[in-house]
Amino acid sequence: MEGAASAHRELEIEPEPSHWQPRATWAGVRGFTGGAAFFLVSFVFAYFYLKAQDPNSDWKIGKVQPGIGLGVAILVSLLVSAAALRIAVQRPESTVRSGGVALALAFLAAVLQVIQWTTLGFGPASGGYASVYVGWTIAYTVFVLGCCYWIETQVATAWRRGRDAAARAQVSDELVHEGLKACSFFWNFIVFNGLVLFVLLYALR
Amino acid sequence: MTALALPARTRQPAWRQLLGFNVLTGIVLAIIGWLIGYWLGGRFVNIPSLQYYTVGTGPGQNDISVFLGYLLGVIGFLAGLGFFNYPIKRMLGHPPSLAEHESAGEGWIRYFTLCTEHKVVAMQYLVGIGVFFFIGGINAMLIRTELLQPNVHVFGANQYLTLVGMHGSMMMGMMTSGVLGPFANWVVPLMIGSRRMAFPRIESFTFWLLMAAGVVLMTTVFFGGFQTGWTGYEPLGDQGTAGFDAYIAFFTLVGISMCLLGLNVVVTIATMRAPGMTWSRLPIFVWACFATGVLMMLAAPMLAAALLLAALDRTVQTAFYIPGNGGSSYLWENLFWVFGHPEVYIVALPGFGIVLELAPVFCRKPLWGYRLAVAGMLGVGLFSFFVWQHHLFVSGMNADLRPFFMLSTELISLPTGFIFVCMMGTMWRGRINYAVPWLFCMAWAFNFLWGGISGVFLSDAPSDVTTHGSFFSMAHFHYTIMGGLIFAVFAAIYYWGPKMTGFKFNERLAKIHFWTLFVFFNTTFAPLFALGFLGMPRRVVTYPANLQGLNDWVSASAYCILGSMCVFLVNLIWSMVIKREPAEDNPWNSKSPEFQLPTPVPDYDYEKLPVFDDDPYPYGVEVAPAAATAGQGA
Amino acid sequence: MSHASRIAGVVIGVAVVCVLLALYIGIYLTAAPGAASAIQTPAGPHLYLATVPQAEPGDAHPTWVSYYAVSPTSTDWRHDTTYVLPANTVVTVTVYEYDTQTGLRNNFIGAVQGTVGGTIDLNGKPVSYIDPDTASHIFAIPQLGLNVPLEGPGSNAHNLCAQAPCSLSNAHETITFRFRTPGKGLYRWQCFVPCALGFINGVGGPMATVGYMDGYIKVV
Amino acid sequence: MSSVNHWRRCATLCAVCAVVMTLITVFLIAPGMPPGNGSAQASGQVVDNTVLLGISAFVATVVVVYFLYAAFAFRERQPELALEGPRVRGDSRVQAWWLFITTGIVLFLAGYGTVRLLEDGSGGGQGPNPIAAPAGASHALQVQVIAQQWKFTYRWPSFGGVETPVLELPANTLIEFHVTSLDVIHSFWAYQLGVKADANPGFDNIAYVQTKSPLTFNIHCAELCGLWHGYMYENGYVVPKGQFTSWIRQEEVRYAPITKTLPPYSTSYFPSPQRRA
Repeated sequence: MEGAASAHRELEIEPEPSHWQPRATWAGVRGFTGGAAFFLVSFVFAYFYLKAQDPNSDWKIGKVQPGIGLGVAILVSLLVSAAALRIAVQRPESTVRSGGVALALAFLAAVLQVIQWTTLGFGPASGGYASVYVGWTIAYTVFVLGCCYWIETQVATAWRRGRDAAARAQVSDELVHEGLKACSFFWNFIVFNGLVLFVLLYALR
Repeated sequence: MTALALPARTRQPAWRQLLGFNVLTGIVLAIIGWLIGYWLGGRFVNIPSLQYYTVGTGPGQNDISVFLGYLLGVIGFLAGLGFFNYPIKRMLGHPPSLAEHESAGEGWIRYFTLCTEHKVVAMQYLVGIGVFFFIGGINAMLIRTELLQPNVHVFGANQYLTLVGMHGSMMMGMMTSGVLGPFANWVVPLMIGSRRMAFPRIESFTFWLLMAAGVVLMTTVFFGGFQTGWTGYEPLGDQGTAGFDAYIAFFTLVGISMCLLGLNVVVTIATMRAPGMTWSRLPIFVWACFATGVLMMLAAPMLAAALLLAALDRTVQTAFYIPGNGGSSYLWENLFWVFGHPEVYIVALPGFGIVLELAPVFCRKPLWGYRLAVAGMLGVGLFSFFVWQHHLFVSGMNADLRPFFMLSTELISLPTGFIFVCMMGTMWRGRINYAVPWLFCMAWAFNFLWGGISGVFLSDAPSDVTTHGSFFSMAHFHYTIMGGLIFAVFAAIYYWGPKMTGFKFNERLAKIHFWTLFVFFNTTFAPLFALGFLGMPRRVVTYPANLQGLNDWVSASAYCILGSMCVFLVNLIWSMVIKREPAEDNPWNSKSPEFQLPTPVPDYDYEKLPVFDDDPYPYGVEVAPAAATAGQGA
Repeated sequence: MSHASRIAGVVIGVAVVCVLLALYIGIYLTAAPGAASAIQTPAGPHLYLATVPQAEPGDAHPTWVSYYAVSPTSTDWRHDTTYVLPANTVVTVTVYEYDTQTGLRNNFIGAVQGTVGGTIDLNGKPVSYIDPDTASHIFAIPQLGLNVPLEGPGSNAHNLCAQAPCSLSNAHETITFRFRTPGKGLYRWQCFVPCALGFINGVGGPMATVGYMDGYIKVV
Repeated sequence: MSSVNHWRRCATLCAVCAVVMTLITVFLIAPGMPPGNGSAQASGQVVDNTVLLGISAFVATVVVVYFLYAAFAFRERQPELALEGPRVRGDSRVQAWWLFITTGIVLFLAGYGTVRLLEDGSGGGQGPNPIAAPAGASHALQVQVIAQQWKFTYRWPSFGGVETPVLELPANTLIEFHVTSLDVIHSFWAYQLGVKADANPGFDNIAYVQTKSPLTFNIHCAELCGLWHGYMYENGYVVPKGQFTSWIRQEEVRYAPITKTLPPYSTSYFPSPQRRA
């Protein structure tokens, strides 16, 4: 009887607190960064482990030197891209422009990496260093491309909100901005990894 | 931005519901994707600028093809389920939203779709993982069949090793989510008053990815299987046939799924607690899920990375695991066990949580030593990252660190001991109700005790010399995982199952299931300790003739476990399909919030967000010490 | 749903599971290469084998190196790797070696062990070891201590056989050896030469698959 | 029945049972513990196992008896009434004692294990630079164990680098095994000698064992190494010193031609070709 009665009763479902989702976004990106850190640190570990063990002296077989020019170009575009996204976070009204720059440079970094692979002059089989180089850059580029997508969604969201009041009304500014901050946080982390990668694979070698 | 309030769609005829984004479309697209990927892989080999990367692709086996097939197959599957609709919308600038297929008006079809309702995903998990648990179990039976005779082979040596690998991978890969998938997704939001998980779409994603992974693993039989067992040691894996690609793809997908599942649980618990639900009021099961989630989130990516290296070795000719070409077999052992040991506790911790969660309900007392239990769970989680090299005591790697790893491994028994003392304290002067869930908890304590005690022999480097890699270690981890996790899962199934499904289990059959499982579990695995001590290595297809008696006993006993599981299946089908009795709202007189809701729990869970103002276990009566024992009678 | 249709659903479900299980066991798990017996000759049982760089075109793995059971004149090629031999008997084995030289991973395996007299007949000449670099395959039964290195024709030899079946007109070497079988039981044999083309270090693939470079000796 | 009564009864029961069980295990079960008396290291492991077994039996019995006692003493005869027990949320004294005792046991185990391990290496593989070498290790007889799919061969640097297909060891001698592999990871397990050392390709893994009187021992591969892992077993022999010397001389002569083709003795081997053919 009670069940029948409640079925006819108009349900008034109390909405969840509006701060939950932004907080979840904040915590989620930090947790995911932790996971990604453990993923990427595996390559750092492989780098030092193989370099240190190397029982057969084949850390490098033959001339194994990736082009430093492209390496620097990749690093610079990553750093500038991260900075551009930081600017978008600081000044949300510039998200479309700064975010666009960040997106373009992030994508450029991925393209340059692809060019680097095809012009390496050595293959993955040329010893431990070559393996780490190829493996790490592949994993890294996957992350860069993933971030490209993420930045793109932030830019697109900002762009649509800028020209469509209805879209703006759907979700709070707070949530959108939290999403952008999360994106920037993760992208900064990935770029930091790019810096580590550059130091180990290009600068130290 | 609420998770709720999608208007119920008008019902469509059944056949019409089959069209659209659901698992059927997913399967079709998966097959198409596989074929495209396989074909593409064949083309890559002939591209001149990629010659450095494809030079070693030998005749008759193109691993690039196989991997691309799996990749595009899984992408196709997810696309068919509709997982890319929302990301594409986001690319077009549409705002974030959370809900999909949530309304009960969509009927049964939502169980076969991307559904963001947490209770639906939990049921998907329960059934999906159950199916793979069954497959893994069948493989175990076949292993025991092969071991009936020392040197007469029912199956070939290839197939035997594939069976061993499939059983191990299926159990370790799929069952890792065996508690967090079904029970955390179902219970945690209700316990903390949040109505949903933090990322409902990711919640669904983890489930479907796991299912895709299970199928991928099974396809290994079409590529010659894999001979490495679930640990996939290199460079044995590197030299495997394409069947090993299935193993890599499987565990990578599992790793992604695990990481995201853990992340989701952790974020939900951390940020979406209803008013008044402070950290010190969290039910102990939620704490267990939190600790497990952290481990999953951080450890699983290591596995994904290790597998990526293996995949690169097999496709683009890197040499991470190939000694003599710059690689090292120890690299895999390190990366794998840095994941692998937390993984063991990922499997054990939720069991701790279930047992301690049920203890107050069935002992009718507050949880004894709540803070100690929390410390135990977090301690186990923390320590588990510092013990991995006890798997490698005789490997010759970092031998000077053996005393440290011996110490850290033995220290991890301290927080595990906290769990025991909390359970023991809760039982003391309780009023213990031996309902089926509690029977399973008691059995958990018994089994896990032996698991822990036998672990001492493995953590002690001198005695590990004999026990390492033998049936002793195999018996040890079956005591902790099967005797621990699986018993706890069954406790959870009998405890929360009626609430989740809306029907009662037949209690008589449930008791038969319990007693047969408990007895036959112990008669199966206790002799394995002896076999290990007598010198039988793991994963062997043949063994000395003098060990046949014990092996036959174990096999016979293992078949009895199958029989016991069949009792469970019969009970399930009987109670669900044949003679369905609706479950009560609160069959156990539990004071946990989820049992205060009607059965079945409505889609919106709580009409008003609950407010918590007491600790989670308000059991027991405040009485003077002298009167406390009154009523214990005679 | 009616009661009857529910029960029907359960029955169908159970039936499907049973069928799938039967297929799994029947098609995959119990699949094994066929068995070949030694030929009875006045001098005792005689087993004729051949090795080829690639199995037949219709094989499951046509690019894999493999052993075959053949007739005394290298005809009648059967892809069998379980060899049935009588117990406690001196058995003669002749191997037609069509595959080219690969070289050993562990040169010590180039020593002949466990044969009658400690030697083998390589093209009619008795030898007790071969140059490890000329090894094409090994026929070894480690449980019996039997180890027979099989020298292969050089890669520049005339008229090399690329794929099974091969005939005696192809370049080949003939190795004959005799060993004493033990009591009844199942034993395994294998190859030790890293001959698996396309697999890391030359091991794996055919080297690790029963039916190619591995098999059983069934002593009856 | 008072609560004091429960405590005392349970504690007495636990203590009595634990002592009895410990005595039973130490004196009845432990003497049969593996791996037997085949070598100094094996005997040492038996001692270790006895100590561990004794402690385990004590702890396990206490816990099991406690559980059984609580399970029977506090069972509810009328669960449908859902009567509740006392609202006790913990007892810091009990918790502190538990922590104190378990920590003590754990630290003792770790310390004991470390001392035992460092004494003579306990027969375990300890990498290329062993720290737990028994006394006189510099004069030990070196034996290289070469694992390959799926057979162990043995190389003797002090006998002209000859390689043998079977393992014979002199009695009452300190042996230094150098375990390595040519392909994948294996594990050299000489059961009765109490020796286990993983064979990693390209790496040297040293394990010591002091043989005793002559015996036949089982050698197994203890790490999954592929297809014939299960068949990778054989017998090894500890023989009187004189018999060993004549055997190894005989092998030297017999395999002289093939020994010439072997690469020079090394702690690890990297034959070419390494890459996929």
